[in-house]
Amino acid sequence: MKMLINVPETVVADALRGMAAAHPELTVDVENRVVVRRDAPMAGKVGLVSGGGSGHEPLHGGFVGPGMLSAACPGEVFTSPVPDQMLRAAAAVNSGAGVLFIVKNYTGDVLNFDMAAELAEDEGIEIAKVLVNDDVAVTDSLYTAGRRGTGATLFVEKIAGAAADEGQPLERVQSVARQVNENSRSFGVALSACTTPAKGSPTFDLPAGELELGIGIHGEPGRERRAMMTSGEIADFAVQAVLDDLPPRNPVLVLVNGMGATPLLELYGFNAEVQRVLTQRGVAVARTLVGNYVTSLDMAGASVTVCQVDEELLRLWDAPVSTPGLRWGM
Amino acid sequence: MKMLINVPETVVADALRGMAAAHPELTVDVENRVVVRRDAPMAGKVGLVSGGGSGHEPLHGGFVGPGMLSAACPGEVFTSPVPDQMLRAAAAVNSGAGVLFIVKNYTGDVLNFDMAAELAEDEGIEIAKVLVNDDVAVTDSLYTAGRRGTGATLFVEKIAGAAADEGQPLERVQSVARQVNENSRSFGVALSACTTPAKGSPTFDLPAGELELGIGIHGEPGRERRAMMTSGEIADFAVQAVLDDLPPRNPVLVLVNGMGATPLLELYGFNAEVQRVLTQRGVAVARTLVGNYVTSLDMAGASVTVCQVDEELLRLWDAPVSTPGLRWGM
Amino acid sequence: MLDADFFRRWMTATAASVHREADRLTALDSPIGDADHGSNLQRGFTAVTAALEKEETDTPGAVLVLAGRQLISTVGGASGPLYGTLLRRTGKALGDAAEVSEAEFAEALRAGVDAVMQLGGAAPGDKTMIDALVPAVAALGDGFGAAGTAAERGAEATTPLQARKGRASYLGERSIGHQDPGATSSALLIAALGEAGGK
Amino acid sequence: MLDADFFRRWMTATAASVHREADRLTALDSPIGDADHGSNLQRGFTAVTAALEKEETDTPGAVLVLAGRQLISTVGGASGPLYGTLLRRTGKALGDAAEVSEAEFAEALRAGVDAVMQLGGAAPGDKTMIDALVPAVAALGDGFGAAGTAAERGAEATTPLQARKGRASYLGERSIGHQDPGATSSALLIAALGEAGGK
Ligand SMILES: Nc1ncnc2c1ncn2[C@@H]1O[C@H](COP(=O)(O)OP(=O)(O)O)[C@@H](O)[C@H]1O
Ligand SMILES: Nc1ncnc2c1ncn2[C@@H]1O[C@H](COP(=O)(O)OP(=O)(O)O)[C@@H](O)[C@H]1O
Ligand SMILES: [Mg+2]
Ligand SMILES: [Mg+2]
Ligand SMILES: [Mg+2]
Ligand SMILES: [Mg+2]
Repeated sequence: MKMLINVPETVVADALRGMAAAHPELTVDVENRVVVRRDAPMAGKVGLVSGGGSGHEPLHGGFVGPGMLSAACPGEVFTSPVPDQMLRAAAAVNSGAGVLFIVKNYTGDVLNFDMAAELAEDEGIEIAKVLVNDDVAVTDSLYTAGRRGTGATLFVEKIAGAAADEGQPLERVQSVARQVNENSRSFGVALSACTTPAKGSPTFDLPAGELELGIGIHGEPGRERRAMMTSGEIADFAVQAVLDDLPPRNPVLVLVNGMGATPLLELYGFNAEVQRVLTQRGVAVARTLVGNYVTSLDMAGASVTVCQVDEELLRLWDAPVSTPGLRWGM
Repeated sequence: MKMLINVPETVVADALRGMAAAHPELTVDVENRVVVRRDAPMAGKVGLVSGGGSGHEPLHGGFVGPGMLSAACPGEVFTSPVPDQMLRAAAAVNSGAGVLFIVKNYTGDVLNFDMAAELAEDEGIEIAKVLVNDDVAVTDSLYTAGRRGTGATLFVEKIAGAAADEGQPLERVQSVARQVNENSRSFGVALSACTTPAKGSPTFDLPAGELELGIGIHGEPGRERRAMMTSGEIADFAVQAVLDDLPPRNPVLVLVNGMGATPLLELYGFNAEVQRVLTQRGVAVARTLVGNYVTSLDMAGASVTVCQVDEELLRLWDAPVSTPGLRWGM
Repeated sequence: MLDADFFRRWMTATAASVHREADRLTALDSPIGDADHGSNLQRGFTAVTAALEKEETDTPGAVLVLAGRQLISTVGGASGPLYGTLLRRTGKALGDAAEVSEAEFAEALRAGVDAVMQLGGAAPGDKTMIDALVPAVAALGDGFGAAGTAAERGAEATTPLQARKGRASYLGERSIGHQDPGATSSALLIAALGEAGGK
Repeated sequence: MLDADFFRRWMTATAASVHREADRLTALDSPIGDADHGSNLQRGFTAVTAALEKEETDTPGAVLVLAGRQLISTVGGASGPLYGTLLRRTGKALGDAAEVSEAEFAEALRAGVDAVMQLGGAAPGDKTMIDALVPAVAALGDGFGAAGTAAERGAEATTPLQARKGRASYLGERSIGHQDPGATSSALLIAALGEAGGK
């Protein structure tokens, strides 16, 4: 596989240098791998820190800015960042009002953020945590590492970010974030594997005429392989899986998310089918977001995330946001 | 090649249905294939209409909205739309102040927009036209259809859109658009071919270890094939080609554009190298935009567009814009 | 003499061969184009046959003007306006006669081809549809069979040429060695005259 | 008795075999993981050897605590905190003795492995590094060679297991039939004891 890179060893540092050049409104510490809002710490306001392996861009670095994250810690490709990064980020954004760690539920992310939380608390920074685990493809959580954090991360970061920017206290920002997570479910499919710079070849073989159902966002295979399906059939399967797990009573936010190499033309077409299934199931849609937001490098495929919202969550979703990856109202 | 579609015949209509669902702020006429700003026609203001083959999303439909296009006409994949579409769009956005057609320089687009202009003028709509032709990979324009319109289209649409929204007259909006085009140059490379729904297989073979230099945005091969290069070498080659053709004396806008399947992680890394070359050549960078904006379906690769701006163009570039694909300041 | 029915049969025969050869036309449009020529013409001639079934056309000129308008309104791309203009202008040149001679048709087609050259700016040797159409018009005096053969030869003769018009021109010397898709479809159009006319 | 030098040699030998086997570890991490285990450990042990060259460490405990801290600060992922904790806790259990017996080391390593089980929540049979580390600790009484063999066998024995921890658990039954990358690297770590110790 060909990549637009120099050498695999420097992809993350190179990307951060490029990000720094494109986004003077952010403070990008390339050496220590921390991306911080220029105006952090914001007096009296809760800091919001997330992070995870790289390769999911714009998540998380692209969601740093007014109305969303205060800081992000990019790890190596598909590898959780190290505690030193989260500690540095927490120190940079803490105004005394405390810091919320937004952690996608993967063993590595959980362990590293936990270590960072201990270190931060040793330094007198109050830390709260929210775990994102929205992926319904992972079942039997007794026998697994539990549900993965995928598309709902965007909803949690946006809505908690709005709450933090309003000056809500740590406890409240945390409970809003938890509420978003608890009301969110996702399901993803892959039409191709992705290629990590370190490996240089696809992480798994996916023959023509087959697709993977129930994939994560780290190039791992899914739960099941099937003969290729149409966009309509995939929407039926994915939306069903999501709604069966959490039949919404309230209106929902919908994220139709590309895995990286799926053209927007296809994603919008897929959205038409997703909306059809939601309508058939009587689900009211409040807002829809279509695009490549929580990606797996160059994987072809898509995921659907649905988040049930009350008026307060919808208000926070609609609040102004200004980040490289998500922007409206300012 | 697998695609997230139902059948090739309906991809454009399906995408428009999905776009309509995701963007209630736009009027999407699926049957007649026209995307229009909700608030069009705007009293006393020039209407801005563009369009072209589909497969380049977010271009053009994703650039309809306040501060940018008034309407867009999506054709079949990689096929110019038909005059009926442009005529309908012109009628929908004309407030009496006239309509500017923004046309990428391809034989099909030029012929169809010209026919539409005739029909529109028959109906009493004043039409002006700007041709976008920024691609320096096409040389010897005496022996070719002339330079293609690629990345500069985004700059033209954004800046002319700001001028139109300010209420500048047709003649002035047209001359601003021309000024942007004349001061813009692009160069693109492909690491893989793309696959059109109609063909179902890559439009050309590109063996591992090779890349195409000087590609367009329609899956056509480039001018030259070479052994794979690093991100830094590609930046040297592409930026050089652009600057040799138009050595800028003013600061520039830079677009580091992905062709569709190149991860943002790689694009940002590529941007770091592009900025390095610009700095080495003494070019001052005013603004940089990194992302998948003018795409070729699932092609892997990138293009660099540089646009020399004076204070007025920069002011118009910075003006608020609110479209699905480009948004800031509102 | 050729009546409106003959021209309807011409369009139907062209539609049939475009459908049959669509994949080949798209394949030819891949190495030196954007892989849509087959589907473009399929869409166009589907609309042409539908329109001819729906709308009354009682003169040769009316058939071709309607067909041309359909192509312009449904094909897009370069070939839509060019083929649309070819048929429209040929039709207009035929006036409103109920029947036309083969010589009158040859004259009108020449006018149509001239209009295409004017619209697209291509000359013979630029590796476009013109390279099939111009020899076809020249051979039409010897009958439809001769015109078909001339168009087919003209299309084949585009292979060694370097394109100077249309998308293929972007490739420079790399366009050499590939047969032009538009010239190929033009050969199908001319060959369909024989199928329609019996001659 | 084992002195600080021995533990430094252990780390160096581990680093060497991690570099040698990095591609294999990443390959094992592809079908049931995210294809980074080899590069993760390479990055970590590069940092460990650099730190051991730069910083003074005069007790076995100090060597392992420093190495563990390096892994935590440079690896990330699941294996960073887990291997980091293994070495740190083993080192802490060794206290500040200048030399330790093999039995004392075995005891300390058991404490380290216990800490890993507590941190990650994995038990033997969950298809993780634990499946190589637990048998290694049990066999350590019979010498480094026996421990190496036990770890190697433990790693191989993960193949038929269904993963219940880490990324591979997402695959459910599809995780069966693949050897666990972390168990494989643990076998390298234990094997390196033999290379360091001469025993
Ligand atoms: N300027 C021109 N004059 C005449 N024919 C042209 C011209 N440009 C292109 N063509 C013809 O059009 C064909 C391509 O048609 P098509 O693929 O349908 O359109 P597009 O190039 O817009 O994708 C070419 O093979 C060529 O024969
Ligand atoms: N909860 C756990 N307890 C013990 N070991 C684990 C646990 N989770 C994962 N591992 C080990 O970590 C290895 C994967 O490490 P690595 O690939 O470096 O991290 P990641 O899974 O974050 O990409 C697995 O093969 C497994 O042996
Ligand atoms: Mg990992
Ligand atoms: Mg085309
Ligand atoms: Mg074409
Ligand atoms: Mg891994």
